[in-house]
Amino acid sequence: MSVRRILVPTTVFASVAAIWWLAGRAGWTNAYLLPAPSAVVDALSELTASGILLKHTLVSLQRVLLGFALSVALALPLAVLMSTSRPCRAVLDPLLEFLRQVPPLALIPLLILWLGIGEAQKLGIIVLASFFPVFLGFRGGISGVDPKLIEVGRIAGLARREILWRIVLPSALPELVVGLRISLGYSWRALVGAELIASSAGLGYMIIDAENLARTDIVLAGILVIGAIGLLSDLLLRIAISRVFPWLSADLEAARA
Amino acid sequence: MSVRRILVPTTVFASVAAIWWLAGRAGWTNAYLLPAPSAVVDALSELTASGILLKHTLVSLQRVLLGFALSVALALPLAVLMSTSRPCRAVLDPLLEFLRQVPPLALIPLLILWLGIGEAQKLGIIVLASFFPVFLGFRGGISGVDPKLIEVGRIAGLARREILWRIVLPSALPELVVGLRISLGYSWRALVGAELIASSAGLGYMIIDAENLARTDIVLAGILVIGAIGLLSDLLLRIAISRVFPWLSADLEAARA
Amino acid sequence: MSRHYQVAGRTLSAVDGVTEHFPAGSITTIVGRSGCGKTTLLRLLAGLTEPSSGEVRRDPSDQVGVVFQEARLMPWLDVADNVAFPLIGRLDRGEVAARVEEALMLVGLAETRRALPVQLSGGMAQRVAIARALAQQPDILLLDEPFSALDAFTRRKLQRTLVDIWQARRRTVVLVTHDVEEAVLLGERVIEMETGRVVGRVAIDLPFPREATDPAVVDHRRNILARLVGGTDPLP
Amino acid sequence: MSRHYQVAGRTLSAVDGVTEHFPAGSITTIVGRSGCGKTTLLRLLAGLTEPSSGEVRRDPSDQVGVVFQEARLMPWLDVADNVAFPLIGRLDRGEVAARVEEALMLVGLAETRRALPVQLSGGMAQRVAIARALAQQPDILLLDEPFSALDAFTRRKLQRTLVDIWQARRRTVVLVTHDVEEAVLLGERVIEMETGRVVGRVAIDLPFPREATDPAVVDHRRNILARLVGGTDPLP
Amino acid sequence: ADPATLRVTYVTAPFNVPSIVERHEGILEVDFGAKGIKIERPEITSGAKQTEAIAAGAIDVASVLGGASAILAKANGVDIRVIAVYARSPKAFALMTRTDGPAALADLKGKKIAGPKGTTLHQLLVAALASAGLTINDVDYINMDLPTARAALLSGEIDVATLAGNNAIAVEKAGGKTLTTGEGLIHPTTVMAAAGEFIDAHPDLVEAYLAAHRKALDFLATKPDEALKIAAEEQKISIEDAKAQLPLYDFTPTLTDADVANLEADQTFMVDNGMLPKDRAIDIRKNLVAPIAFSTK
Ligand SMILES: Nc1ncnc2c1ncn2[C@@H]1O[C@H](COP(=O)(O)OP(=O)(O)OP(=O)(O)O)[C@@H](O)[C@H]1O
Ligand SMILES: Nc1ncnc2c1ncn2[C@@H]1O[C@H](COP(=O)(O)OP(=O)(O)OP(=O)(O)O)[C@@H](O)[C@H]1O
Ligand SMILES: [Mg+2]
Ligand SMILES: [Mg+2]
Repeated sequence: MSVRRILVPTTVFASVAAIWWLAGRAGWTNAYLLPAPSAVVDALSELTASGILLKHTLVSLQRVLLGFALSVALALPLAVLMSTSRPCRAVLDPLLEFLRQVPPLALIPLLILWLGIGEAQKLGIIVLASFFPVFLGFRGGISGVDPKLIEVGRIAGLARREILWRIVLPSALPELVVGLRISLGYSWRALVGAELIASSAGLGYMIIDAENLARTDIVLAGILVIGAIGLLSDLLLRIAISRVFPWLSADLEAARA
Repeated sequence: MSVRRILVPTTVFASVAAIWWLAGRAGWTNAYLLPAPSAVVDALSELTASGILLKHTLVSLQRVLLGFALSVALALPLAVLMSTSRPCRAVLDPLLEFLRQVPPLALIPLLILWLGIGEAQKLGIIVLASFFPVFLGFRGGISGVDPKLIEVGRIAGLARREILWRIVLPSALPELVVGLRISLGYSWRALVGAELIASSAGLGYMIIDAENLARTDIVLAGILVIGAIGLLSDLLLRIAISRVFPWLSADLEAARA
Repeated sequence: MSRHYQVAGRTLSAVDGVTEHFPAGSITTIVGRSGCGKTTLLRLLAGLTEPSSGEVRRDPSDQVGVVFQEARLMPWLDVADNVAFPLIGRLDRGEVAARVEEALMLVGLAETRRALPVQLSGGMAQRVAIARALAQQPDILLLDEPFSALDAFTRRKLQRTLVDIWQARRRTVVLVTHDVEEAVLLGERVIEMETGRVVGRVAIDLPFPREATDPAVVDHRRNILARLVGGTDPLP
Repeated sequence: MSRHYQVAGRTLSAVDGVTEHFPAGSITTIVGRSGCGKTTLLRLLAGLTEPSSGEVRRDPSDQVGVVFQEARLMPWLDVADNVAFPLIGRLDRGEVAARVEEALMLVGLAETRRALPVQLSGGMAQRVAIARALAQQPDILLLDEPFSALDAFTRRKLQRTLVDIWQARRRTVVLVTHDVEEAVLLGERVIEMETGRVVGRVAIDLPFPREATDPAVVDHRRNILARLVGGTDPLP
Repeated sequence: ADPATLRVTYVTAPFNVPSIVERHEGILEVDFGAKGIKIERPEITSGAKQTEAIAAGAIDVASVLGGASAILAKANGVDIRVIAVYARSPKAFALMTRTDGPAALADLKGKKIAGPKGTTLHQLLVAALASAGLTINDVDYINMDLPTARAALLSGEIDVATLAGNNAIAVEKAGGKTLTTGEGLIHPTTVMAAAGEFIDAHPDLVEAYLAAHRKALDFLATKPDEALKIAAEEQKISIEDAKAQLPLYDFTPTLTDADVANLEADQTFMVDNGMLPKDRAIDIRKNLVAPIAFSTK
């Protein structure tokens, strides 16, 4: 199983690379817009050798993890608050619902006003992109909790907080995990937008810069790196979750199995 | 209830506008980056009067709805396919997981290569932004279906397709709805990115253009319009869902109540 | 036929080397202590669980109906739609409605046809599940403690209903129960189980419908009970 | 005290003008047909449902324990953790473990402590729910058909266990059952319900433990059953 | 009191050799370090975003800003003023096409042309079309940023792109050709600008900044080969390409009356094309330019 888990995706990616190479050879694609795999590999190894790739990756990794952590740290209590308190919901719901629809790229001027052009602005973009899936996923999970189990908690004399921790959270976990995974994905996806302004490092910056310098091979290398790290971080997230909440792993397996 | 439903959000938004106005008067904010509400209202009424706003709105509305519909039309069968067929999962999962992490803005050169610079490219960006929440939400919903109910279907002699339609879909619906709502939101959010290139109409284009022309009042007007239409479309989606699946409305209410 | 489970790292034989023939058209009841494998045996018969070893042979064209130990209603369907659930798509509307009406009548829930599962009492939900299986009119009817949540009156009425239906249609019926009296009242044959094995088969050669007060019934009941309870008999 | 529900557009009185006193330290049983309002009454007593009119008065410091009609186990906790669930955070680890062990022993599931709820049979799950309530050692214990999924042997054993515990600790116990014999065996008083109303109260003045064969028990049982079943008696 | 840090945007495109040299040599660090002031150089290439950052007080000096961006920002209420010219470079802007594309400006009728609207390149296109007796309505003009326009041109999605800097070189290398440059058609001017508040509060720092810029220009004049090497490395292009680009730029910082006239022409263009409401138009000399711009050497 474990071997297949690695073998199958590897085969899949290898096949894609082969098709990509063939398409280039056969002249179906434009070599400028989609350079051959070999050119991308060259760019990658050059970037790796010079240490530039590592630098950009570390900067972006830190931004993504921080932004994602911020999103989660905001979303979880807010979801709980809004699921339990009617006045909070009445006030916050319209505002969040509004914000949820607005393109983060359109908000950049306001973000500059409020957060400046430093790290805070970049985190702001990532948070805007990744907040809602985990927030809405968790709220959905909370509203889907079996009220019969909550009654068990009430009878056991559990305080609200305990009911939350010991019944609602475990019950809502499968949906929360879906939300977390979508959010983490969107954190990575927000990188280019986040590093559009006033960056001098980061994979998003590297891609934008390469695009400005007409280096599509570097653009593609950046895409590959982000995709791969994203895959890896998703995997780590899933492993972490199945460590902390072992009874879920069956569920997660079912989702993949 | 119905009155409160309109009254409370209205009050909330009115308060925000009041704070915004006061902050401007008190000089806490920069009048260029955050023009006074009156300036935005002026811009809005001017855009409305000239018919420009309506034109942009209609173009964007069409793009968003088409892109969202495409996402849903792709995501639902794919989620079913991948939940039921192991080989499909083995092949598609790595590819989709990879794609899920990649910033759509970085893919623009490739999208131009594959989809050109016309409408298809814009829809492509919207689909990239909105595909995954509904896809992953539905898969999560499918994997959370009570196997006891599936057994009832098997005993009733239902075919796979029927089990899907009559047990899995209704059971997974609450999570699917969360996914749909997140997706619709991301469709709106993708507008600026989608209309970044080769557009001459659309609310995203209007915002970009206004920003380039230093017309922050129009940028804010655009944000307000997108937010408002997004809110409205979310409301319509919820109404449509509770019409088609009446037993869910209780759930939806619980989520908001 | 056997079925093993892995529980907390150990192997557990829920059903262990059972060989049993259920003749077509017969009505058999199964009794045994909690956890002895009755439900697992029924699931094997229904084809819901694969045997770890051995096999279940039956006419593949036979339709199977099951009343599960829990009600298992679709929460999004009302009572009537839950009963109609297995019929939709295989019978035309009129016939579905007629069968649903008849089944709800039999279980005494005609009044409640528009209630949702959350609005039902425990016994009502169980009766909806029974109605669903009856409306299906299956060739093989498997019932897992179908009357456990019912009061004496309702239970007795439904026992009679079941016997009536069986006598009229002569389908194969297997019923699991923890009520030995019920096993004797309903079974042509009572199978006794203990920790995964069949430990006794009692043919009950009495005409239907049977009365609980019939001395022969009382006799059978006492004997089976004595065996079930074992040496340390805490029961009458 | 009353409790009304809206079902499919009509108002239904699940409990309708019930005034009842449950003395501290007493054990009361409630019988009645399926859907007559037993569970609703118990939920009102437990404070899980607000009365539509009237009120429930009890010492607010009294701890309440409930065995629900369904097992209601946390699917992510194993048997022992489910039993420990109400105790965690209010007793220290050692005491929790001791109480869990004792309660699992009482319901005969000491061997199964590491199994997950999905791995339990119906009767086993019900016994875990009973163990959970017993381990809590509440001042008021409410049980809703707690033995319905159990075979005669296990049921009889647990009935005795319940009486023993009650005699030793003298807490207030209210038990809903559809088994009239059980009601007579366990209740100082049997309350008869019909469509939301209390229609009879029978004091059972017999010493504990009682035997089902005791003629006085048999007599009470016959009388209550006759009233329950009404004019058209289909029962012995 | 002096601020703790001076925040200057760093912009390398299209071919800003003085900025590249200045950072490489750390001239600002040396000059301002003496005053105890640190330097921050956020990279913000978009003109609109630079003026937003000025409005937000997030930067002090926009080191390279299109004249049009400065005018638009000022006209719409940003407190911004020009402190010097950065470069004049009509030849750096070009209309480009593929080898199989239209051969002359007159052939542009009905063609698909892409480039960033509202910029110098837009102006170039209008002027070029006018020289061939055409108007913008005779072509299919599509809004696009430079890298995208370049990509679209090379993938055959469009017939002509308006390009500058590296993007123009890249197209040339990929077999593209130049239809016309801006020479004789437009007078693109990039400027240095600062927040008005900053200019008023710290005139000495503005002077010091311009002095540092002068040092970079001197470096370029005295050691052109070294400067080109630095620039080529930073821009990831060959020395030959860099050498070819240098003559396209006039980096003299002093603002002349001709420059003011060119900026005024820019404003007129924007008003005429509906990019700036007429009632918001400003007096360039009075409102936009800080006096120091005329006197800087
Ligand atoms: N899915 C499962 N996984 C692991 N063990 C199981 C599973 N299902 C049943 N078992 C075990 O198999 C044994 C028999 O269970 P079964 O449900 O057949 O009992 P039963 O006779 O129906 O009991 P009851 O009268 O309590 O319903 C039990 O020990 C139970 O724990
Ligand atoms: N949440 C609810 N919403 C609407 N109606 C309800 C609800 N709960 C119970 N009822 C109705 O109230 C009546 C009494 O239900 P209750 O559960 O108290 O019956 P019961 O005596 O416990 O029956 P059983 O022996 O079958 O468990 C039933 O008609 C039932 O349909
Ligand atoms: Mg069972
Ligand atoms: Mg009940």
